[in-house]
Amino acid sequence: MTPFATFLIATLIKIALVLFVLLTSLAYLVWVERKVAGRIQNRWGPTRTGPHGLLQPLADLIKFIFKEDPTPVAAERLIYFGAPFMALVLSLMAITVIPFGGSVKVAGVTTWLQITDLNIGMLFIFAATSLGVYGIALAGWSSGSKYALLGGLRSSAQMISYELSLSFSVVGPLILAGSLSLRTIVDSQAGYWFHVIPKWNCIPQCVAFVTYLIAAFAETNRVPFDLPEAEGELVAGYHTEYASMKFAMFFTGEYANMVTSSCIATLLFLGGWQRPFDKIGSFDWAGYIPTAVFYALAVILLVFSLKRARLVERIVLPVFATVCILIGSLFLWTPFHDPAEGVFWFAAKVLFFLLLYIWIRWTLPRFRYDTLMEFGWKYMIPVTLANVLITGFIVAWRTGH
Amino acid sequence: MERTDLHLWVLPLLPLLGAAVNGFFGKGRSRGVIGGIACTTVGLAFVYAVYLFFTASYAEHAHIEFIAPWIAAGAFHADFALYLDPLSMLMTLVVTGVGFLIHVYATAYMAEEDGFYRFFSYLNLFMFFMLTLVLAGNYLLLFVGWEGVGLCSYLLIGFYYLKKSAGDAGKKAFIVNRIGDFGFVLGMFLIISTAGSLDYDKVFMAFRGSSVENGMGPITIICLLLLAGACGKSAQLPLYVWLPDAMEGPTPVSALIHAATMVTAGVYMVARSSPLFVKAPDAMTAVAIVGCATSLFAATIGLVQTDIKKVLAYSTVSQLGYMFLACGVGAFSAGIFHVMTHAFFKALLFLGAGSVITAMHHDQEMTNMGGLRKKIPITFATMTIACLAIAGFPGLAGFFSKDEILWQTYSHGHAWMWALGTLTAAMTAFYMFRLLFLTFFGEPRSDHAHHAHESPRSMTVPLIVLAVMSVIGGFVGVPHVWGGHNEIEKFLEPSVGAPAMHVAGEASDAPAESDPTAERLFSLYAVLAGFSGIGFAYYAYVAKPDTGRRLSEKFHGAYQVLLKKYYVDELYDVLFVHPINWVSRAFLWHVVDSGVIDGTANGLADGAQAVGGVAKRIQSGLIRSYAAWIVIGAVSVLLYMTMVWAK
Amino acid sequence: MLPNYIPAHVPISWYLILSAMLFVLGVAGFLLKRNIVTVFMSIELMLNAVNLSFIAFGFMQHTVAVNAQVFVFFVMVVAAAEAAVGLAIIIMVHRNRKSLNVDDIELMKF
Amino acid sequence: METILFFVFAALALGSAINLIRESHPIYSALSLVAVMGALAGLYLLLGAEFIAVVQVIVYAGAIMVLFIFVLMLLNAEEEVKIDRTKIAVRLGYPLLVLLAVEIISVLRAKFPSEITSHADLLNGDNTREVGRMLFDNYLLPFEVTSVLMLVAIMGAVVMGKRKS
Repeated sequence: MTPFATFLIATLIKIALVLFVLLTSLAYLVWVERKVAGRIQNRWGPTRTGPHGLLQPLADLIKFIFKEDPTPVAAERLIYFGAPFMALVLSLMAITVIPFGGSVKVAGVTTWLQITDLNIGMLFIFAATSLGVYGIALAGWSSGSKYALLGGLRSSAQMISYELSLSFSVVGPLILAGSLSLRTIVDSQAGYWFHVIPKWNCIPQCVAFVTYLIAAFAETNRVPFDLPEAEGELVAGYHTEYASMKFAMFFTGEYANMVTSSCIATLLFLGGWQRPFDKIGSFDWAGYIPTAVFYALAVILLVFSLKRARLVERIVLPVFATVCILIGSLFLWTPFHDPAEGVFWFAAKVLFFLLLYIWIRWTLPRFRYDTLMEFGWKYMIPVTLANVLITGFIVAWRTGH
Repeated sequence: MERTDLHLWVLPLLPLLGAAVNGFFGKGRSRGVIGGIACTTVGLAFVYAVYLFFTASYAEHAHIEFIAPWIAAGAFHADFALYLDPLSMLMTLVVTGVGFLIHVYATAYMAEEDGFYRFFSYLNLFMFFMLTLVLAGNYLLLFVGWEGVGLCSYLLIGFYYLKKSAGDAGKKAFIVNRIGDFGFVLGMFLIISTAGSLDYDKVFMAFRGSSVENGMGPITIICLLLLAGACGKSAQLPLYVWLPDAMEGPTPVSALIHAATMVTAGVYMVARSSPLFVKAPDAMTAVAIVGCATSLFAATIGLVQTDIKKVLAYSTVSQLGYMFLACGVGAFSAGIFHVMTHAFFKALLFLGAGSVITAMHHDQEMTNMGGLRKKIPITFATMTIACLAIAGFPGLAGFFSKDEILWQTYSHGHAWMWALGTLTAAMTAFYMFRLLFLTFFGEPRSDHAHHAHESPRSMTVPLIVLAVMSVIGGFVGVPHVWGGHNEIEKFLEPSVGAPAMHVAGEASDAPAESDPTAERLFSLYAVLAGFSGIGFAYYAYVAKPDTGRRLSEKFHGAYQVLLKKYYVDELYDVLFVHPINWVSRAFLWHVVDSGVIDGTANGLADGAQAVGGVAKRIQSGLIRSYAAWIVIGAVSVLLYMTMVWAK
Repeated sequence: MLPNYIPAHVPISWYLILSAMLFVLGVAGFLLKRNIVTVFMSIELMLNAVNLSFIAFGFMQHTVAVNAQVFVFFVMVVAAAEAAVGLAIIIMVHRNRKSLNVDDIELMKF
Repeated sequence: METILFFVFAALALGSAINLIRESHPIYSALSLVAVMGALAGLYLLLGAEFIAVVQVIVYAGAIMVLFIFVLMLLNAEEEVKIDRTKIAVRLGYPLLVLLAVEIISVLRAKFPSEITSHADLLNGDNTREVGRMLFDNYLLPFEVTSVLMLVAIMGAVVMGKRKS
């Protein structure tokens, strides 16, 4: 096979894999959110469909597909239909350059756990996110309703404004790494201080880290920055007029954006797939953490299953438990362990961010629009700029230019 | 030669500074401040001039101070260069010294006038230009000063611009001077074309070699043209007419500009150009004739004038005639000597007259005066001295200079000119003392005269100083025959040469000046002439006061002619002014100006308007049509490029 | 994404001609469109066409390749500034004249 | 392969450019302009200028065009009215354009025979670094000047935007 063919095939496989994993995880992210929300608000969240409502995403999907899909009379049809696709595609595009782990060797073909490694990956992500505005703005404009229009305007304004501080806060880590390739950036964060603290950017770049998180929240229109769909004033913002699958696309797009931004946060500030703990002497204890985690998960599931009265749960949960045990044991098998560990840590960190998102969403109130803009322009941008300057000076001073 | 350690530029700069300060910031300042500034600048200039006189070395060869390049047109170069030699040194001293005194005088004289600051800024400006004129290193810069002083005299004559006569007088002075300047400019052109430069040293170098030419050679023409310029500036025949009218200006102006300094610029210029003149005997003769004629002519007019300043004006003209006579006969040093002495006593006379006029509440008619000698003793005393000086009373300044001139005239073989000169001397003495007697003796003929008061000290002090100078000023030029050494002649010799060497050839048969008895004799004649004039004046105006009237009735025609100044002004009116007016109005204005020039201008304007009217449609305000035009341009350019590249 | 190791064999002139076409289309937009914003956009289109030719030239002789890119970068920056100001102006115009039609905005004339 | 991509992008660019003119609604024109820019970004990638390609997307598509669309939405621009006050542009427009195109292309054909092809050594392009270096030492002054220009532009935009008519 020509190298190009192998490249093609490998890429296609990776794309399929990533897409599948991403979409399912998105679906279950919704479930997780609702569960967490329930717990935070002292209720159960979805419980009916499937054990602990585990089948809820499926049900939602079916509902979305079969709901009626009215089109407003005043709508600019072409754009009205195009906007959701645009939103979804653009939000998924960013995933392509995100590395989930180190390299893996399958059937004699070594490839990165990443759809493609651009030497300007970071810029590519910016490109994708900056285009993300179109989906929302056009949706708001094309649905021919004043609520939608205002929502669209607001969100596009908000995204443009916060894109700046987002990019600025990213520049710091980029300067430290001296590269735009995400893989290089991650590699630059390897190692530990005094064998304890990992050399992640979130420590020297703590300011950038915080500002990045805030900006990311704004970019993904999450609370406390979810002005575009401020129910109180704008009904549902730019997707007021959207229903069923088109709405689902926006929905998925948003969650995809969440995931993307969490991934970037992980890569830039939490050292990507680097493990947080150094080995003690020669003993690589941290290598067993995945196994431990999965085993613990299995135990929890089994305990739950014993308490449950319904037959389904009695069957289902042990099955999950066994799957967990299997995975955990797989981690003990080196050829799997080495690549998979990175993925594990990466996933863990991303999950951490996602939970943070959810947690904040159900904790904080919403900004007022003008205060939002003011905050973005008058505080975020100056702070991030200052951070860039200081970082630049320090690096220049260290490298002796 | 380029030694800038003398800093000559300071001299003209100081008055310019004063002029600028007074002119720009003087308005509304107190008169003390303004006068202070004006006098200080000029005084400092004088002090520096004196310092230079004693310290600087310029005697053997002139010191040329290059300041900045000015014009560099091909081969022709003219720089801002200053030129210090005995001649310019002397002139500088006279100008600054007398100028300073007159400034001081003016602070009091003008005290009541409006436009005080204007007056003094003009006056300082005049000093600046005069010093530029005197110190200039080449004819062009000299011409700048020349025109500058002309301008200032115009401004100052017309200082009372609300008086029509003053304005007219100013214009007259300006225009008449233009005629002379025309000649001067032509002369400069000729100098350029012959000598290739205007710098004194180069020009003189160029002409030193050339032999004395008889008849109309280039040098002669140059000299005649320069003479024309000098005539204009120094009020010689036939261009003297402006000077009497110039008396419309304030008296200090008359004293400074129209007696002491500016009008002598012509003499200075001729003396400066002596290396040229000596090569052109015909031109010299012309100068001598002009001078002699003017002096006699003006003196005769002066006999009958009743306006005190007019009398002085005509006497100035005739004295200037003397100077020209001196230059004409080759006694340049004598001429300059007379310039100096004349500056003293004539300035003194004018200032005295001014003092009289103030005492008379600005009444200038001598017929209204009389008996003032008690009222204003200082003025009387000083003016007496001045009159004696100008009349050539032995031992006073005028005696030596005038005597020198007359002797030189004779000794260079111009006997009849000497005769006329002596006659003039007699007349001078007569009308000066006529003035003196009419003004100060007899009975007051008006109540102004009754209530006359002596002028303030700042006016009388300059009078006294000048009086002293008029007394002792002559001793720098005491000829050998009176036991002197004629220092001034030696002093000026580097600049203008010794009189003996002049007038090559024709002076040979003339009695050489190594004839003391003759010289004494001739000075005796001069003195006698002077005394006779004085005596007749005394007889006519003190002893038998109605003599004048009787004479004027007896020789009524001649009297009228003299009183009307030979009708020269009327003649000029008929000959030049009216024809020119007519031509200007009928042809130049109605045909050329309103027809041709305005026609062209309006035609162009209309044409532009018409074109614009059509072309403005392009500016439709529509961006897209602009874009279309742009595209058309691009298309055509590209078309051209393709054409070019096709080949 | 284009993999990095594919050799190039597209004649430069194609790029240039493409950019020429785009430029002409931009001019056409300028000439024919009536909405002022669209006219503005056609200017941007022209700029882009020129950028393309810049990059192509730079590509033709790789000594200047980077300079060409820097130049294009500058063009973009200026275009951004231009857009900011231009759009602000357009908003003002719309406020005052309630129209976006270039032909309605014709006060600046004789 | 590259040729194919070139044709794809070129076709996209030309098509969208034509659409820009054809569309009577500004927003559609704006979108087609975005498409042109995307296609151009692809072409830049083919020309080994990946930095410029991405910047093209970020700055042009992501910022400038968003601004355009934003304004269009703000002024809710509608179909353009079919009135023409300018004669010359309408009458001479098409012939002029044809002429222009023909001329430019002929000049290009004359000056750039199609033998000249791009050379590969640039295509493994990691010239972002070079661009940056170039930008910050050779072109430092222009860079600073443009930054000032930006500042001025921002001020101008703010001032004009704030003024209440």
